[in-house]
Amino acid sequence: MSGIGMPDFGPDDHSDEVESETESEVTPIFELENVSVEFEMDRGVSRVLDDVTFDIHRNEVLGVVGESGSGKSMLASALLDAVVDPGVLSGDITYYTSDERPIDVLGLSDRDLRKFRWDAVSMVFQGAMNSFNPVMTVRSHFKETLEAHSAADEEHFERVHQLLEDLYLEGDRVLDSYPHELSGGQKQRALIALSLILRPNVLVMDEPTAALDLLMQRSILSLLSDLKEKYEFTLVFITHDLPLVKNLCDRLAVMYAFDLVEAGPTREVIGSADHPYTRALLNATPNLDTPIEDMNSIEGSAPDPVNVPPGCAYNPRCPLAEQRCEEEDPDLVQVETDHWAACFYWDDVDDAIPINVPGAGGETDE
Amino acid sequence: MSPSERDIRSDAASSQQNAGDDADASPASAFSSDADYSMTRTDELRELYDRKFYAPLQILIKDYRGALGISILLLYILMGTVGVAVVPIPNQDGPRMLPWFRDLAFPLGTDGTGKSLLRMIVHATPRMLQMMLAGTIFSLAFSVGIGTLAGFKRGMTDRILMTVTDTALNLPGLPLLLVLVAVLQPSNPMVIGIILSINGWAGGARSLRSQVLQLRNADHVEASRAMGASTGRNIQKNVLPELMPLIMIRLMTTLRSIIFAAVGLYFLGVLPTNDNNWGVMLNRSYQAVDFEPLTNVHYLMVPLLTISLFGIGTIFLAQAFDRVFNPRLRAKYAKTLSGGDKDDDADAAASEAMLE
Amino acid sequence: MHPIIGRIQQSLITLVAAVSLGFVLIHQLPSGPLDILFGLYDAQTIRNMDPRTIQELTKQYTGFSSNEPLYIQYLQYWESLLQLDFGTSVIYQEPVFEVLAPAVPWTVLVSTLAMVLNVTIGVSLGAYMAYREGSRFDIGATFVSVIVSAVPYYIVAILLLIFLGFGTGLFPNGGRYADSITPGFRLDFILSILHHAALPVLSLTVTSFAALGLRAHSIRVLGSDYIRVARLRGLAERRIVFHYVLRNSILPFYTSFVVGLVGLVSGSVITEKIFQYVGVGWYTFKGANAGDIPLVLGTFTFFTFATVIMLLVVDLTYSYVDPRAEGVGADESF
Amino acid sequence: MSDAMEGESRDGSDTGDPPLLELEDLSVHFEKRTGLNPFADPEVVQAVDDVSLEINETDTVVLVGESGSGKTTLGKAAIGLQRPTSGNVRYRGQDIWDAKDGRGRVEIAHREIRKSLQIVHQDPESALNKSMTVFNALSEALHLRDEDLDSAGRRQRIYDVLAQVGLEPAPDYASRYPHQLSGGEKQRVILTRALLMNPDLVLADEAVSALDVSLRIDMMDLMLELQEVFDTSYLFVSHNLSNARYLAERANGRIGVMYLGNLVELGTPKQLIENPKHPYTKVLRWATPSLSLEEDDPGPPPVRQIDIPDATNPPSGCRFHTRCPFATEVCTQTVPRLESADDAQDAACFRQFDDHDYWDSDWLDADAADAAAERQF
Repeated sequence: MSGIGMPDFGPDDHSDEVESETESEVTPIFELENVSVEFEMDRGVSRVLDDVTFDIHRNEVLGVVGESGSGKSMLASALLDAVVDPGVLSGDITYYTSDERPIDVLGLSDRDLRKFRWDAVSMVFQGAMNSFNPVMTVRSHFKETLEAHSAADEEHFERVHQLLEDLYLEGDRVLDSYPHELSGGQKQRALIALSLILRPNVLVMDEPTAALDLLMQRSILSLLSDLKEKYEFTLVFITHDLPLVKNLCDRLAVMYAFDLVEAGPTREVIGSADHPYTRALLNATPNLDTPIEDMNSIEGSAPDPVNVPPGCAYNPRCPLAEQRCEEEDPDLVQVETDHWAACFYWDDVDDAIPINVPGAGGETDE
Repeated sequence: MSPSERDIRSDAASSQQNAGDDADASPASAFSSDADYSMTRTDELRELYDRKFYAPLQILIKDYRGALGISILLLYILMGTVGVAVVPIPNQDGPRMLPWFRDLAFPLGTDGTGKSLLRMIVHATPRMLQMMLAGTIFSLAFSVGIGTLAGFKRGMTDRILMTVTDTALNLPGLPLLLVLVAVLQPSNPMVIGIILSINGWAGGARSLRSQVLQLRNADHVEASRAMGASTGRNIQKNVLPELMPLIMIRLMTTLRSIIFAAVGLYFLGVLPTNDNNWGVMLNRSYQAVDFEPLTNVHYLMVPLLTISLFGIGTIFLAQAFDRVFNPRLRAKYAKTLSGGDKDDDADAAASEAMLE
Repeated sequence: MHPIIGRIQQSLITLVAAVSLGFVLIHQLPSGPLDILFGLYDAQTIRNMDPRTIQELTKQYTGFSSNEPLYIQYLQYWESLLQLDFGTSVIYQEPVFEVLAPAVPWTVLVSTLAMVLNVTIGVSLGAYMAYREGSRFDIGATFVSVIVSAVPYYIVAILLLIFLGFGTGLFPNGGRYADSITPGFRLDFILSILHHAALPVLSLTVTSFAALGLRAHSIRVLGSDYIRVARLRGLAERRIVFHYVLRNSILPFYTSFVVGLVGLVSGSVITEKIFQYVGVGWYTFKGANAGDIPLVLGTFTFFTFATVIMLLVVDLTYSYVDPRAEGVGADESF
Repeated sequence: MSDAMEGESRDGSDTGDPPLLELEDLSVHFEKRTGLNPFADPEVVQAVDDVSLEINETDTVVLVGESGSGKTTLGKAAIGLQRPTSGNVRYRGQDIWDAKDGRGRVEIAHREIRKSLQIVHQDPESALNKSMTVFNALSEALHLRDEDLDSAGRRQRIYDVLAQVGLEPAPDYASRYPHQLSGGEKQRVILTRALLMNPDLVLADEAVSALDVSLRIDMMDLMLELQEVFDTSYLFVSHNLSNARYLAERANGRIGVMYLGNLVELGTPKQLIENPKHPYTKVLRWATPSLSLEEDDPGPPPVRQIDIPDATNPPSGCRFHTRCPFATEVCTQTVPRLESADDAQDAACFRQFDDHDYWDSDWLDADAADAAAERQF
């Protein structure tokens, strides 16, 4: 599947003379090419990640949005080459170090991979409840991680306390307690600290706040944007809750049926989404602003990984579906400077499915 | 107006004190469905047979352990019932210490007094079966009864029952049996069976109780309590079916422990015995084996293999039962169950789990 | 700590239950406590004994005089027990305590060695099988474990005795130590003890073969999130196996391990008979065989006491192993 | 789709006969036995603390609050699954626990009450018995309602209701095991089972939060449609204000906000969303993310403390005073009553009375109060 080709910094309508400045600003930190994950089932091969081609920009906050069963968690594991057995990860993932040196992640030896993980890219799982070893104190988790990366020096231990403080946690009390003695919110924040102690360049978070309360979720998110400023890392935030990440994310990538269907700046993806599924999702998400008459759910259900409908996976549920949609699987097409959508009829989406979100409108050139 | 529609609304109306004026506000058309599916009585019976008997048997046979386990147990049961009638009573008419597979008349050879080993083995089985039967029923009744009651009732009853269970659990098995047998001198196999499992039920009670504790606050148990189901019905409908795998495996362990304990006591010569049985044969045979050259080994091997084979049979069956009670497999093998568009089986569900 | 108090309470209840059972059983004898005398004197002499000597004799053998009201007898029974007077053995004509006391250390030696062996082999084998799950080693080891747990321990003892004892002469055919060596705290004596204890210990280890249980728990632990996160954090495999897999699979295994231990202690009766190993188990066999009620009751009380002590020790260490511990009494599923 | 019934919200029982369900000063406390020593008196968790609430016929009340606020415990106490420590629960005037224990003159038999109060759980996985087909699960409901239907009639009734909730073709779904259904399908079966009991009140304990986003509205619409057909009231429990607002507004019902066992505000969705009175409702409002592009960054959490206090020894007076930016000395002493200073919604906060001595007692944290005030909070 030809994606958007080379990660070109193609002519964007920003003025060109500030080339270097925009240059460094938009360099990718991760480049994914035809990344797929397949599971061998006796009823056939199930592709839980279907040929994803996408770039993640340095120091951006990227929101990966998708419903359960859309393959978004698999994308997160792929970034760390940590797909659960017996999954087979294929395609190539290139990571660019701070001095622009490309690293082929899938080609790393086990030793290098162990060094790469948590040092360059670290991850926070959804189930904070059991990400800690129940019979060890929180302190020994930090100590053993630092030792594993031969960074068990005073400076790092000092940073642990600093991190915990930034996350509104009293250092020593939390460090000396066992995981079962902490509340859900405290455990999740301690886990975030644990994932940041080696100053990774990329932090991947898979639904980190799903199990928490509203107030705790919102507070952790506002903490995250402060942390990102202070510790300068790229944040990949994976969730099913679109409104939650609206203010946090610079860009949004929408996943459906194990592939990327739309990606672009947050305001564009919400304000003028160009893919029918994104629009349907926006109209189906309960929130306080849209009048209730305009809210309606999406007919049908997401496809099963073993039998994904031919052509565009969304065609059975799409009001715009045509003959072509049932035969060809559309690639990501550039609809704006940094805005892609995988749909043949993206430009007449506007009048077919209006977005009932206040402030959203048909304006396409933002 | 299709029958079903009137039926629903009249039904809804009857529960309303003030019959709402909703005669004309009939629910939207999506509600009326005139499909009527009548199923004859035989269909229902066939479905019941299919799901309760045919599918589990299918699963059992398909798994090599299940097939092996069942055939071993059947062998022993047949030996104890049909075998006894067919095989004549052992008498000392054969040559002494004839090795096995030498003479067709004495396929397993003979013992020191010329008795055919095969006949002795066969004729010892009925007493063993009776012991197993009595002991297992007693032990399971206590395990399930006390385990479920303690798990469900909580509070004082739970504490008392658990103290009794822990006491039975902590008493050393064999010495307790020896004391009981030495004093009571039992001879009827049923009584011996019960004595042998006097504290065997405790392990089962404890594991069943913890399973019931988990089930007790499962949502579907609470939902059926909300629907007015009595505790008894709740246990019978929601708790017991989920306990079946544990009960079956506990049944197999009990069978094994009773036979091993019985043979042990016979081996020690503590149980009164006039006729032959496996324990006595074991006791006499292991002293008769000598080495240069290796002779009389058959005399030891026959009882030894008989006992071990039984043990292996129970373990294979226990492992197979684990699969029988897995609803996924039940659906796959039952003929009358439609797979529906989610023609699902263990793998697809596994892949679903992987998506999360 | 609450669980420990609960545990001690449970141990006392078990002891009282065992002793009371003994007391009740004596009265279940065909002609009550007198029955023991029939084993010693012929009916004739008993008939013309005056009642007082009969009381004396029964008191000597059972620890209580049978003409008192029941509850007095019960108190006397306890009183004599607490003074370590378990009555007199019929076949050895000595106080049961004297008969058993020298035999206790031997049984304790064998049981403890078997327990230690069981833990080390069972745990490490189980963990390794889980770690190499699905490999040829795992499948082979699981099959062997299944066979071993399907065969009663005394059959394993017999096979060991025949093939390693009579057959190859590698190990002695029985007894506690070589007759040629005079007991004393010397190396050769200790070696001889260990040499003689080897086979009984090995066969007892089989009684509660823990590998299968631990393997199942380890597999479940290996699948959990914190293992995956530990690997992502780049922890060395060795650390993960010991601090994560073993530490967490020991816990549920602990409770099923306890049941195995109780089996192990009571298994010594048959094992000591097979290996002519004169310990408490041996006397139990002798007493049961000859219908020597006081002796058998004495051994039963010893075994109960030993089991209870062992469970207390296990429970104390358990709460140390698991910080969330509520003690073994917690309703962990087996 | 029949639209929401007109008429002002029916919280006042105007027709004289007692409301469908009435909770009066209801409290539910749990004893937590700590492991230290058996003789020390156990810690008491005050899950629910003297809550009063009335629910009428075909009414809809949505309880919102963080986990640990006692909303689920209150729900279960309301439908008689949880025995209250004090206060009482009356079904059409009859105290349900008196009926169960047979105390006093029992007008409505406990069997009758039990059947008319049903529950729909959150997690579809554990709310259905795995080794029971859908048909058996539903016929269990009919059996317990002692329907005198023969097996053909029962089968017909089940197929009709399955079709009604959109599970077609009914015989196919009826013969399936739970593992052969999707999350949404399982939730519909669970709803069907509750409705087959023809209940007067259904407690929906977070019934939609386990579903995919795109299915939630579908499920809530279905519940409201069936409310018409089965004339049942809903007591909905949710930690998500958006779901609560959608349901309450569609069904013209009320929203109740729970905090640490107390009911702190009760009113229509419009009142609570547009001008909430209690500071905690405002915090919940802040915490609910909005899709609108006009609303910019919400800023840091407007509370003095993120973590919820321990429920075993809750703060004195108004329990929110440890986190409330506007808390003053008075808030720590007296417990505010759930009442209204005007004809708008009831709230348990002194700020609604401008003559209350709250205004002249000093702030617990002055700059927190200024920061919050400046953000027109």
